[in-house]
Amino acid sequence: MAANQTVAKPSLKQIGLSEDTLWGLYYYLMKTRLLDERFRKMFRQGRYAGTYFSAVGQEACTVGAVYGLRDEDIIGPSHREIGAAVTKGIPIKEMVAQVFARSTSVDKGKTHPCHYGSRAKGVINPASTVAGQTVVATGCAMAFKIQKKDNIAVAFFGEGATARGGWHEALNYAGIHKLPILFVCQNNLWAESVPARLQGAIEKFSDRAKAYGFPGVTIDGNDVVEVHKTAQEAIKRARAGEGPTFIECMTYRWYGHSEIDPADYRSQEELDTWKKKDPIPRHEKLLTDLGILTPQKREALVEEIDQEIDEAVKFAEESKYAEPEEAYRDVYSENFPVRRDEY
Amino acid sequence: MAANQTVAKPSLKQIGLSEDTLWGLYYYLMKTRLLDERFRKMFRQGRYAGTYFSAVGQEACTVGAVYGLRDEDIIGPSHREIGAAVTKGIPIKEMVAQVFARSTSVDKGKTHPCHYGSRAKGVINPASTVAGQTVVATGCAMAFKIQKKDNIAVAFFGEGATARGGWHEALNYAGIHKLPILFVCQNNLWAESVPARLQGAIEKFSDRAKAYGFPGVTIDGNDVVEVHKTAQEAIKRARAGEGPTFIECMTYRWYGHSEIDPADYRSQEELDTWKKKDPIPRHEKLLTDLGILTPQKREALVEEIDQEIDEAVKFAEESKYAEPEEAYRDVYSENFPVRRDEY
Amino acid sequence: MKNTTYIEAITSALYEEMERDESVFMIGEDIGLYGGVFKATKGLQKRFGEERVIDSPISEAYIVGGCVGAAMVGMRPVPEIQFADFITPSMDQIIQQAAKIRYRSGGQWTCPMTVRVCCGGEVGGGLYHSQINEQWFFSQPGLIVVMPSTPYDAKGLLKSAIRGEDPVIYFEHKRLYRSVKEEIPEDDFTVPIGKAAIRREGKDITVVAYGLMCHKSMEAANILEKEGVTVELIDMRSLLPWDREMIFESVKKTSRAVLVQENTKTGGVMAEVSASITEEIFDYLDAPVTRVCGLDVPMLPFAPPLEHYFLPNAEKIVRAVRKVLEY
Amino acid sequence: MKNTTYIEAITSALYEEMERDESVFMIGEDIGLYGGVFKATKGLQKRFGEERVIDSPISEAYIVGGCVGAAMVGMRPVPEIQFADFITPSMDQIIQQAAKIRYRSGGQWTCPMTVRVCCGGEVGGGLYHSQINEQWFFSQPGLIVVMPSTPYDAKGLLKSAIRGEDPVIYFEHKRLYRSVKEEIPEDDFTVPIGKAAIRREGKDITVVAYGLMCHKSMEAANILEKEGVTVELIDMRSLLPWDREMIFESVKKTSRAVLVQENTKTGGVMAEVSASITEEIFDYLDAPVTRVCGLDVPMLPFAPPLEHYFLPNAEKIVRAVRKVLEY
Ligand SMILES: Cc1ncc(C[n+]2csc(CCOP(=O)(O)OP(=O)(O)O)c2C)c(N)n1
Ligand SMILES: Cc1ncc(C[n+]2csc(CCOP(=O)(O)OP(=O)(O)O)c2C)c(N)n1
Ligand SMILES: [Mg+2]
Ligand SMILES: [Mg+2]
Repeated sequence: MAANQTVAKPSLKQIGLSEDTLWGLYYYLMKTRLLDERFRKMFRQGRYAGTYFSAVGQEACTVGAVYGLRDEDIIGPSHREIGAAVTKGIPIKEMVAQVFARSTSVDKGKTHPCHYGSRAKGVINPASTVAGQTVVATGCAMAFKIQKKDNIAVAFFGEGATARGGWHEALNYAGIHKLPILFVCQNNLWAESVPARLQGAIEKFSDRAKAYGFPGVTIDGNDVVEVHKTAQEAIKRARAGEGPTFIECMTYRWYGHSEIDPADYRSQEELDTWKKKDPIPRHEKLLTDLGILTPQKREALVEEIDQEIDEAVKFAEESKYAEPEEAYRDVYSENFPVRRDEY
Repeated sequence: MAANQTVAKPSLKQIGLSEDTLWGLYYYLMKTRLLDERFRKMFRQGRYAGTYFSAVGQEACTVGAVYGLRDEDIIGPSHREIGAAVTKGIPIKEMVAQVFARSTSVDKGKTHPCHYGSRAKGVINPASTVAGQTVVATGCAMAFKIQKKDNIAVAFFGEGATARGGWHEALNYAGIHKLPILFVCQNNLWAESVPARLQGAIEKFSDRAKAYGFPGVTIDGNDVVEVHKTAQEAIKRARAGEGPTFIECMTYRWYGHSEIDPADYRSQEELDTWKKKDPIPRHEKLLTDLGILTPQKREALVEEIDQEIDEAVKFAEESKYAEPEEAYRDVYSENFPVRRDEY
Repeated sequence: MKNTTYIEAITSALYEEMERDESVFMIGEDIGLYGGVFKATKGLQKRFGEERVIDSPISEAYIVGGCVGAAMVGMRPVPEIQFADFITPSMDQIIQQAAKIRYRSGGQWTCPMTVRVCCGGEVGGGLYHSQINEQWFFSQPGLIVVMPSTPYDAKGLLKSAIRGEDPVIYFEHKRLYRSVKEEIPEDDFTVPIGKAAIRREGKDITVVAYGLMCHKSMEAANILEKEGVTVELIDMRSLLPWDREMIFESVKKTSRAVLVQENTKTGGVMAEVSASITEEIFDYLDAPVTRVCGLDVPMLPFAPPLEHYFLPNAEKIVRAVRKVLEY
Repeated sequence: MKNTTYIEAITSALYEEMERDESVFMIGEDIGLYGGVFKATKGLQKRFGEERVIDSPISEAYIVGGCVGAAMVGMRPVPEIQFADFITPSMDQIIQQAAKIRYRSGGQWTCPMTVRVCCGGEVGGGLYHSQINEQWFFSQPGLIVVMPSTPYDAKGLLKSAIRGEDPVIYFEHKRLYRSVKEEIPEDDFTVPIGKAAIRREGKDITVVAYGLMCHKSMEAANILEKEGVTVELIDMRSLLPWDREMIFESVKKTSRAVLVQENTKTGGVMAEVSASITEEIFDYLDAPVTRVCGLDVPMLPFAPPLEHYFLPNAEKIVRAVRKVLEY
């Protein structure tokens, strides 16, 4: 059981994750990256309206934290959580339809690109108020506790969100009641054009956890293995009723805040440094070293994902916008019809 | 200059405060206590409307922090800061007129008892939202920094207020910009009926300061000397541009949240323990030991203050309520008359 | 039947709904052991435990926002805002989350939540313990807004709200807590949301009101009756949606309307009622639809004469009715 | 005179007021080096430094609440709310602090603050980048509320706001930033708060609008002119206080009014305008005052056909005017 695996096994054991998991993480990293880059490209081609928030460079934070969650676990995302949506299992088709705001999207075009959500997959459709879903996700965790379920919630936010009052109230409450929740901060150094030092006079944002009575850690957000293992540990604690954990993932967004932001407030040097820390080649190297990945496998995977995206794009582009009447739907339950305007 | 003062001086030196200061602190402690108890009595006698928030037992926190401030320094009080108002120098007459809601009050009866304020004395008239004036006072400190003045602001709040979002935003901002402000928390263990452990999972609320990048200390809030010295140190730092300090004063309110609260959520034992820690006899003992206070002096002081209060009460009770028309005043500057209703 | 005050009606509705459905829970400041500052939740924590009757920290944003999340995963939260004045810190959660989660998710997620808001003047509360602020929610599609004026409605509307599938802002008027009392059934009953109630039939003029103002209007109607004027008094009860049909029918009959609102006049709920009457049944009107409202100053100044001056009362309503009748 | 866009007018007003008066300063998200997400504050930090053009953390409650404090001690703050959608977290500071500090202090303290709020639809912003929410502030005594529709007014009203002694909510419509342009004086000028403007004289019907809707109404008036109908178009500009006299005078003359509002219909500003017209000049009306508004659904859905359907436009206005004229 041990002798014939001496080449790869030791490292896997060291890493502490299974081959399946390592591959699963890779799969979602790739899927997130390829979808994200496709969205960017299509935005520049003018193929959909609004704007687009890319998370390229940050994939390890979301993929690592979300991989392995159950459908009933709840994600409270913000605007830069494409990776969480993908990894939690929202079908690519739904996501593309959402960005294209078509009638085939779950929200039927009502919101805004990048506001992915799915009840079936336990992802809260985001509102835009920064840290909004941190509060709501904490409420889900409160419910799980009352319901005596071992579901958990994972709230994602940027370092900028930690300056918001609602964010504080949520973490404070979660600490008092030891709620089953992970607070995952994607610290990408910038909130739009504003550097992290103007969001809080603190070295590590994870230290804020102390103010709420639960542990916080700052980790390399571009190392999907570290993120995943840290999250798994925190999830175990949460499911066991031991309360929240604050995980600050240091990372970087490669592109502008949204696609219309040239991001010229940052230095080229800073960008270059971080591009070198791309989470994907890093994980690929590990997989390659472990013998899990080969160039052929990679190619096959890219092809598979690209095809899925192609189909999804085709589906979305062939879908119509909803009829104007759709505007009147889903305001209330069927108990309350909306007052119609005359003109 | 030294030889003939050998009896008292060594202790004064040890204490590190002048005789004047120690007496001044005593004066305001007594003035606050006597006025507060008078207000309570008059409420029970039905002599004014609304309700009353007593701070008996907590006087050392406010008196100690405020004593020695300048008129131009700003106080951002909440509802339990009678001691701050008295010590900052708001005339007793004004305060009684405010509680009696008469036309001779600065607000002419518009607000609510205990919402003392004075522009001349640098005290913000409070709104009731918990932690409201913490945010506003932080803004005053922001202005002082822009104006390059060495004025400071002092925000007062209870431990319950630390759970509020606005509070977080204010402290966070103050930390980022090293504003000249003191955040003084009167931790009296209860927020109405809710114990401190349900406001935050943290041993010392002052530890929250770390989340904002400035120092916090927890001190005995019933020791006026300790409060004053701690505040003076913090004030010096603030005036010198070294940023905010969080001072948590451990204390206790003897009576209900307001006069209509029987406070039966607390144990008699807890109350008794804290009554023994009454800040006034404690300071009196010190002053007596130092030879500053005698029973005669005490009696004379009580008489002087009582007389001032008597006069103020007479003044207020003889004052009329404002004419109804007053309701229309001070909504806007004179540039904008209020739309009048017809009926 | 049981003689019940307005606040007892609320307490018993909460009690019964928590008994009926274990997904119902409450969170708010001082609602636990203390039983709420007005004792509306008295005894509930003792009966249902600390996990279902939660003393929250002073965190209105969380109180509401957390309940949105809980509602989304199967609970029926009944958060309490201690005073309507302190609903401001939770505006984001009410407007951007509760009101829109159904809409923005294309109906996937729902928010069956009842925010109890203690509100209103004539209790010597001054500027920060007398507010209502109902107009903010009234103008937000996705929310339901109700304000009962009787114990029967207080109980029946609260039950409907808790059992419903939409976020409800339930305004309870603190002046009515102990000042109104009536016999109400001991059996389970609900009051439908969206339906007004005719409190008194009349043919000369329609008076529309809600909350405390229904009682002021009733006083006015009693005075006017002695002058031979019969008032048709409508209690809106539901503000969003409001019962357009009943109000329009009544005004079609009387051709005259006076609308009474406790809150500041400009931009209030009655502006909409007036505008809608004009828009829809203009031809029936024999006189201008007229509002009697709180003054256009911050709601409301504390000193007794100022409070009195601010608020609509029977006298003011009578004056307005007379003027409209003379028109 | 200088050909100037709406956003350039705003930038130059800010620039000039900061030059004039060193107590003027700005705070908001991304307003510094970045110059604001729409570039309204471009170049200002460079000129006036980081202490007077402050990049705030994402803290709307502090942005507004801090400015209230600064205003009280001698500054004239001009905080920016990046999108009107995100004004909700600062409701407490606007309503309970800014609007009431003068009142609750008996006039001792004042709050000369101008909150710039970027607002409005027809920019593909969807549910959370299209809101206005003007009705909340319109119903709050103690606040001033303005919304310019032209570069001239954008500049003149902003200057009046900054120089005034009261808290102003200054709504700037993002759809107008670069789509309207006009010659405006290079010399200093202001536009008085509280006065509406007649954008086109007419005798058949009065159309009242503000912000983007003035332009839609003008389009409608152009269409109607070809049918021989002359519209008197009034741009409210100031919402609180609003120019009752000018609107009443016009309606007295035309006897007919259509009110156009971008936001959701129920409980909006135009409900008050309609109710007031009815109350005050009922006898002059030959037809019901009629509103053309955004739909009664959350403002506003994203997909282009839904956004279009939500918003009033020239066509809808023309239809309403025709109907009122035929009445
Ligand atoms: C309350 C609020 N204020 C402002 C905005 C506009 N806004 C959207 S994202 C963003 C920056 C967020 O920064 P961060 O939290 O660090 O997340 P990141 O974009 O870096 O992922 C801002 C200011 C908003 N959506 N909500
Ligand atoms: C935002 C808000 N929520 C609720 C209240 C009602 N309220 C007034 S004082 C208070 C408790 C305050 O506790 P703490 O901050 O500890 O101050 P203390 O009364 O103990 O001095 C509450 C809940 C309020 N004024 N504002
Ligand atoms: Mg960031
Ligand atoms: Mg306390």
